[in-house]
Amino acid sequence: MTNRFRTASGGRIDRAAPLSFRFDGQTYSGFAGDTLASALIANGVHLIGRSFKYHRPRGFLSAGSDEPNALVNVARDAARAAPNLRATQVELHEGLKAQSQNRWPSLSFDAGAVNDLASPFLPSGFYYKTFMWPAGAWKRFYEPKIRAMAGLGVAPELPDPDRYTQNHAHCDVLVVGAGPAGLAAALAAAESGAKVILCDEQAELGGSLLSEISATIEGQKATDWLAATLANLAGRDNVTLLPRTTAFGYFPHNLIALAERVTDHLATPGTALPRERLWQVRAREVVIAAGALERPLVFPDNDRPGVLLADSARTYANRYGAKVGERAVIFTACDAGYRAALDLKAAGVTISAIADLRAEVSGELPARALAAGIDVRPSTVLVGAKGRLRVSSAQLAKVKNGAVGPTETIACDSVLMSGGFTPSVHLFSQSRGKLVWDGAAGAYLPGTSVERERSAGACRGVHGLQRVLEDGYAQGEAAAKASRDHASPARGATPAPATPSRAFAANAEDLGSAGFIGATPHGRNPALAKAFVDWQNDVTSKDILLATREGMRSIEHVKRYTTTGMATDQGKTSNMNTLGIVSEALDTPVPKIGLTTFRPPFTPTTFGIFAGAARGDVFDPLRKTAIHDWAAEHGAAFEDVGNWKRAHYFPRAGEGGRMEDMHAAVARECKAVRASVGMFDASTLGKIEIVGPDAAEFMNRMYTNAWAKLEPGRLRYGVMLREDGFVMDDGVVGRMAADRFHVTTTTGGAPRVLAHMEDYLQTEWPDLDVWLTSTTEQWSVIAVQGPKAREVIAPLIEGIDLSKEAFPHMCVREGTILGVPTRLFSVSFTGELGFEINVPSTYGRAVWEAVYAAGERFGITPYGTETMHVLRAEKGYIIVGQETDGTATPDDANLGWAVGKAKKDFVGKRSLARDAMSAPDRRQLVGLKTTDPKVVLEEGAQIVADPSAPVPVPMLGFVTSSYHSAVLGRSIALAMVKGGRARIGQKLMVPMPTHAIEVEVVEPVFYDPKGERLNG
Amino acid sequence: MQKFSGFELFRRALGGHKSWQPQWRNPEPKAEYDVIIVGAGGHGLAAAYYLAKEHGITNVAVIERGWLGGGNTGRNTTIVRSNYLFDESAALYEHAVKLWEGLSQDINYNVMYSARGVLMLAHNHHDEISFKRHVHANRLNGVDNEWLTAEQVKEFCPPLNITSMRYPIIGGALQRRGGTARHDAVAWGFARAADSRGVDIIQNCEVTGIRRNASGAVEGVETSRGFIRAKKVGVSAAGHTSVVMAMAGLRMPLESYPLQALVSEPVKPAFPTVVMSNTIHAYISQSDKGEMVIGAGTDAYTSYSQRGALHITAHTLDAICELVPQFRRLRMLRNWGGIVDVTPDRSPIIAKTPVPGLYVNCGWGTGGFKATPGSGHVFAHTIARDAPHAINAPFTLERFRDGFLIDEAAAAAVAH
Amino acid sequence: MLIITCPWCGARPEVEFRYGGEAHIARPADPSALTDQEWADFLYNRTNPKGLHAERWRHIHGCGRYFNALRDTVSDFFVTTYKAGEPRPDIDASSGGNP
Amino acid sequence: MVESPSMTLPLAPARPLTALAAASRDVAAARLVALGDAARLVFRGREAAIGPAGEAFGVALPRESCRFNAAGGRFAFWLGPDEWLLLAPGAEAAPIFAAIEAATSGLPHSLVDVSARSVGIEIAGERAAFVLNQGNPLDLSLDAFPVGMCTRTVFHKAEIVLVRHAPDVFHIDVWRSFAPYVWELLEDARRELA
Repeated sequence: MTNRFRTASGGRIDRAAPLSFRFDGQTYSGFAGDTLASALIANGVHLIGRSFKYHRPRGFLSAGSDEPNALVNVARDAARAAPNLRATQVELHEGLKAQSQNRWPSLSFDAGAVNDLASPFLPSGFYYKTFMWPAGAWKRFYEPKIRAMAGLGVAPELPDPDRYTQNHAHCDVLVVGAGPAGLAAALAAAESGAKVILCDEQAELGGSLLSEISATIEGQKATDWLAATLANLAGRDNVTLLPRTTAFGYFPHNLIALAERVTDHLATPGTALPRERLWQVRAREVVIAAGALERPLVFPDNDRPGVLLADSARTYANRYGAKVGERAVIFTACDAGYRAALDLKAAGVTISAIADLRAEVSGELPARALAAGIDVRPSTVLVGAKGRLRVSSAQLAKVKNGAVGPTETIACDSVLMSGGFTPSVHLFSQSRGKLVWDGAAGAYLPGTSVERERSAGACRGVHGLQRVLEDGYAQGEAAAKASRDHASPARGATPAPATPSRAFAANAEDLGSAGFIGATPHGRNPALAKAFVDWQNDVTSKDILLATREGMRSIEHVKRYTTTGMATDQGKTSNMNTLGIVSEALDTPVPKIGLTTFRPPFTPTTFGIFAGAARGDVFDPLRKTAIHDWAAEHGAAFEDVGNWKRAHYFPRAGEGGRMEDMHAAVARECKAVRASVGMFDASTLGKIEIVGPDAAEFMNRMYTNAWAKLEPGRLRYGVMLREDGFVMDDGVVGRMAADRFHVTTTTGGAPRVLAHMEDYLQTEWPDLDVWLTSTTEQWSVIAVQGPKAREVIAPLIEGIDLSKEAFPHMCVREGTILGVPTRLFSVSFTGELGFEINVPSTYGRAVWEAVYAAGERFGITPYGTETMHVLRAEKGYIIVGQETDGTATPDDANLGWAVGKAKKDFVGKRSLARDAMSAPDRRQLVGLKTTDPKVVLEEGAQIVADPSAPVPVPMLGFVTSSYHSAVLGRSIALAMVKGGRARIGQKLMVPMPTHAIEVEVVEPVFYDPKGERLNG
Repeated sequence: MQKFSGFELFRRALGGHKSWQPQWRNPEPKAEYDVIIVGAGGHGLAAAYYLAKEHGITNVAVIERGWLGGGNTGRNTTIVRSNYLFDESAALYEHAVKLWEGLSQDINYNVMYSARGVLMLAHNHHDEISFKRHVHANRLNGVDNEWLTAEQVKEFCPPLNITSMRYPIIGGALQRRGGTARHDAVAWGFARAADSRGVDIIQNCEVTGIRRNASGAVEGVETSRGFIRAKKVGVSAAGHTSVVMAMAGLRMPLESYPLQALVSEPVKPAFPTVVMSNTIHAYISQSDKGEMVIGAGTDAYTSYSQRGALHITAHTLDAICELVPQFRRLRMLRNWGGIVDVTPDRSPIIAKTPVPGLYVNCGWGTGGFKATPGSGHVFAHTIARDAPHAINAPFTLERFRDGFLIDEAAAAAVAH
Repeated sequence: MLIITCPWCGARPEVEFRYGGEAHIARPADPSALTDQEWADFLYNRTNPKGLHAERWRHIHGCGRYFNALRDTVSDFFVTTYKAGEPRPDIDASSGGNP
Repeated sequence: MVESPSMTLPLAPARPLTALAAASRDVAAARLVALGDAARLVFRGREAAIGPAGEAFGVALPRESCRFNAAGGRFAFWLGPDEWLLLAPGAEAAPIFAAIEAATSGLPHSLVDVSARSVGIEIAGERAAFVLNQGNPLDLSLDAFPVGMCTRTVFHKAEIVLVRHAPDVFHIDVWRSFAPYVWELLEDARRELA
């Protein structure tokens, strides 16, 4: 198709590079350098979307990131669909496919538009006032209807295959915005040697200069100066230029988050590059040069397709060579309307009239408009516009002493409006700087800085190209100087310079700070006129007046009640006009109304860049022991325990080649350990080496047990409490020497225990001569358990007398195993004779394999965590975190014996003396046997005396561990039961949803209660 | 109070909605009230409403530093559930859920209570035991909660990824009566209903001191708009509780942390329920407007700054993208922070204090919204009767002295 | 992500640190001599100020040391950091954010 | 790299990065190398023990924060005010351990052999810092992180010790079970480099 609305020449598009693209299934053409918006406009397409609530037809409002209407879905393929992208920011590439949203069946005929007819009954907050009857209908009926209507685009349905990366960067000066102020700031900072990052959200750096056709800087055309300046900056080692990069968040201590769009503009992006990149920039100094946003005027029918911001229309013409129409009416409250009129006229657009809200029209631009023969009408407002899918006429009327006169209708295909410019203070406000109302400028401007930041140019109310350049340069220079004076960004700001340090010769129209805030008068029946304040959310001036009528006085209340400013543009086009309307309605000056908070992100930011590379296997560290691969090669099933993957069980092919299920594998593994020997990878246990002359004293303070008398070469089971008296961790501790302990912790508890110990050691007892070193990963731990354990390892061990007499239960010896140094523990978590072979991890697998080979003649059976759990439960050994839950005392867990009663103090001791800790109904560890031995209780099931009691049924406790014991031929369970030890012998019930299970409370040791097997 | 209904909406539409009156007055503070509530969040407004409705105490002021509902009420992710483990907690939160179920009709304001279900994901055996313990205890306490297998999780919430992830989902606990409500409507609805019963809601009025008489009892509060007399003062100031209680000389077992939340751009319905994962730290639901509402745990350090760190948000979203990988291309629209007051056992304090006439409702941590009506209801009882309701009797300050903690966090979060 | 000045390693990003709660709450020398209320004060009650807060941090992914900091909990700016065992510096928040 | 002491034993050592390193792509701008075995000891102690420990090791223990000393192919990394990581590539830990213990006998200290606890990774090339900065938040410019600096820090969700040996040469020392995670994320960060 032809570009009927292209200018004859000019613009920054590459007319030698035509591109073909599709919108709503239709093929169009554009040029390299176009946005989707400019290309559609060049094709005469203005109908681009439907509004959120009333489904009104909408066209482009702006040419930038403030666009509220032109939201489209762009999809490279089914998995790469992105909803809600602004067509004004989507760069055209060959083959681009875009779809309009929030319409059915089509954009030009949308069934949802029935809402527009019903709009009198759907004012702001209508949903708070109705849909309440009958009770329950909200969830079943009304809410699904409302939900289906709401939402704009369609969420992607397939996992996003693209990559996102993150990068931390540091610089002396970060400049946000590469318009004239930002460029000058970057130049000044770069020239003084500072390390500079300059970013801009647009594809091209240059900001407003990209739309200039007549301005000059330093005697050159502004665009030539821009090219030269960019070349200058790009040629410097100390400057990083980041186009397509939005500074979206200002975080404490000068951390600024940037989102760089890396590949969306490429027709064939390949796989090497990420789609987007998060830059986390720690800047010593920041220069915010974010410019200003043009304000719409709030008049009836201002949402017709073809009604757009005047300066955006100028950008389409000057930068993209796209005419917004053939006949335009302009409604303005400042000189921007005239500037747009002149440039559009030059581009070949007929300017039918300029309605100026101001009574006094003077100055250079209006004079040039008059000279160009344009019909200029002071004290004139637009009171309406016609045209459903495209504006076809505008109604103008004179305003005199506040009264609106008769209307005149002027045919047109576009209406350009300008209410003036709002400084873009978003990032400044995010930095927690206080905004100050400037009555003369009619705007909120940056006040005192909190962070090490300064604003430059239009975003702080400076206007006129020359002053903007000079301000930018001065701020950039000052920022560079400040960055040299202070080392850390974690400090407050220094004041902005007052005087420019370099003069720029620039020639361009100065639009001044004139403008209008609020709704313009229209004299029409207010019930029938819709003057939009927030386009996307369909908030009209009426809605805001209704909110104030209903008592919403805070601007936050007005915002939340009407949803103005809460659309995907976050109020960029609506906030100031809302303030103006509220101010008038409450007869309160704007600065007294307050301002809604500017929150990150500045523009919507892809989830993917926050997640970055963290996905799948590298979502979190995936920790494997040195023996992991052997287990995997031998068919182990694994389970997640913290970051670790642990072998859960080792299924084997049974009869007929079928793989065992977990129960069969665990039964086999358990029997093997009890009958002969098994081996288990216990490497994930936490280990801490505690060394120093005061090691025993430190142990005494940290654990409930007494340690002073533990001889070197002996092991002891230790219990650690939190200061509040509850069990925190447990583990076997070996005394290697008078001044050296080898401490083990639970798998998940390792970092917590070390941190807990360091806390006390460093902050409470720094006088103790003792040091802690994590050795978790130094040692692989191979548990060899079962009556044949000694026979299995004996041939491999050198330097240790393994005889019962020389090496009884709970001892540690150092020697070698096949030449590898080992710390050999005689310890059991199974109740059988057992050893734990600690070897340096590098040899963990080799030693494991050697033990496996040596055990073959005994049928040695590798077993996993599930068998370990069953075996220890048969013995009544607790697992911290399973039997205990952070609310159990040592006595609750039958560990009272491990508490050194004679010790004057240890961490947690004082808390044990509180009333609650010895209350008679505390839950205590017991065993449970189901009356029916085949029934295995559910872990987590509750225990009651009378399951038929009325709700709430009094509960006595719960099942903590429950298994089928193959060795005992029945089920077993451990439980925490109120006053449990006194209930031994009682029958209780475990109620399930459909029935209750009878259990007997028993001692929590089911197997070898005398512990005779421990010694083999 | 003007009645809200579809008919009224229709009727007044014909008049261009000109006849709607303010939903609440904007009164000047009186010299004296029977009860002053400090803090016009959901909890404080609910307490004022129930004081008037249930106890006939209408000479009540709710004093608010900023604008009503502007604290955590207007900043939270609006999840409502009651499947707590311990009897005391279950009773408290279930009390609230029962009130939620009839709240729109009771206060004649559609709070959009949406019982779309709250699904808590289990990623490992420890989660499974913990959730099953909750499920069984809840059933016996009359609270709905059920265990779902991984397949049932997927069926109930099809957008979830349950297998191809670092910590595959092995099941979940579902409370079908749980869901969400519209946070602003809760504040506004209670404000309107309380106001209509005579309660003065005084916004932009900061409490600067608590005046006590010679015997130590409360006499009233100093405010930025002058002294206001009252023999009973109920503090319902969330993250600022420590600050207000310090005015009465009390040091509290509280720390205030930043809690962040965020929403995506609105999209068509794509997520049917509320999903929470404690293991990978994130939760998500979709608002009626279409935004994905997302949150996680608190930031690491105490703060009143009402904002948090970027890396916390990043970790929240890496968890969400792991759970729902098709949402990677969605975009964050808004990110904000609140200040949550956290107790050592993660359970609230709703109680009398050592100061006669001073009552406190605090320590809701990250989960206060769900309790709003129930909390206000029992707090009103505590103030009116100078004695706790049976439901909040265990939630005392003294439990920290005596050791009778209600430690939901410990019971759920200890990994092995 | 805050920048925290470790007394040994200098200014480093927050992710290297672990927050340690209110500072200068020494563990009583003889806990058994305390009443339950006194013990609860030590265990649980916190100043939780809105403003300057003396707090503990540990440079856990750095030098591993615990140290103390004065931070304004409204702005999150640090006034100073100092080594464990040193007394709280006698400065107020208004002295500005210059460590 | 250096011959491993394992060659003297009948059992074969196994290291966590062998397979990943074998499959790794050569990227000149950021080369990745899995370093060989080394003796690693953590020395902690009071003032009196610090000098003798360094003498026995053959490298004076640096007293300046976040700096390392090197001599005779051995390295002493400052990790904390009373903590050093002693690294001797290719060496056996036992004789070094014995020598330091002998020199510091009676002086309050702690010496722990952690040779197998971690593994080394070298990342070298002009984009090495860029690759590291995708998971590490430190300023890796030469001003802020000069040659001769070492520190514990983080890489994504793993703790590492990061060392700069030359402007374009960094070493990472990372606990063995975290090493594949770190390696894979370094690989991911290198994907966009030719």
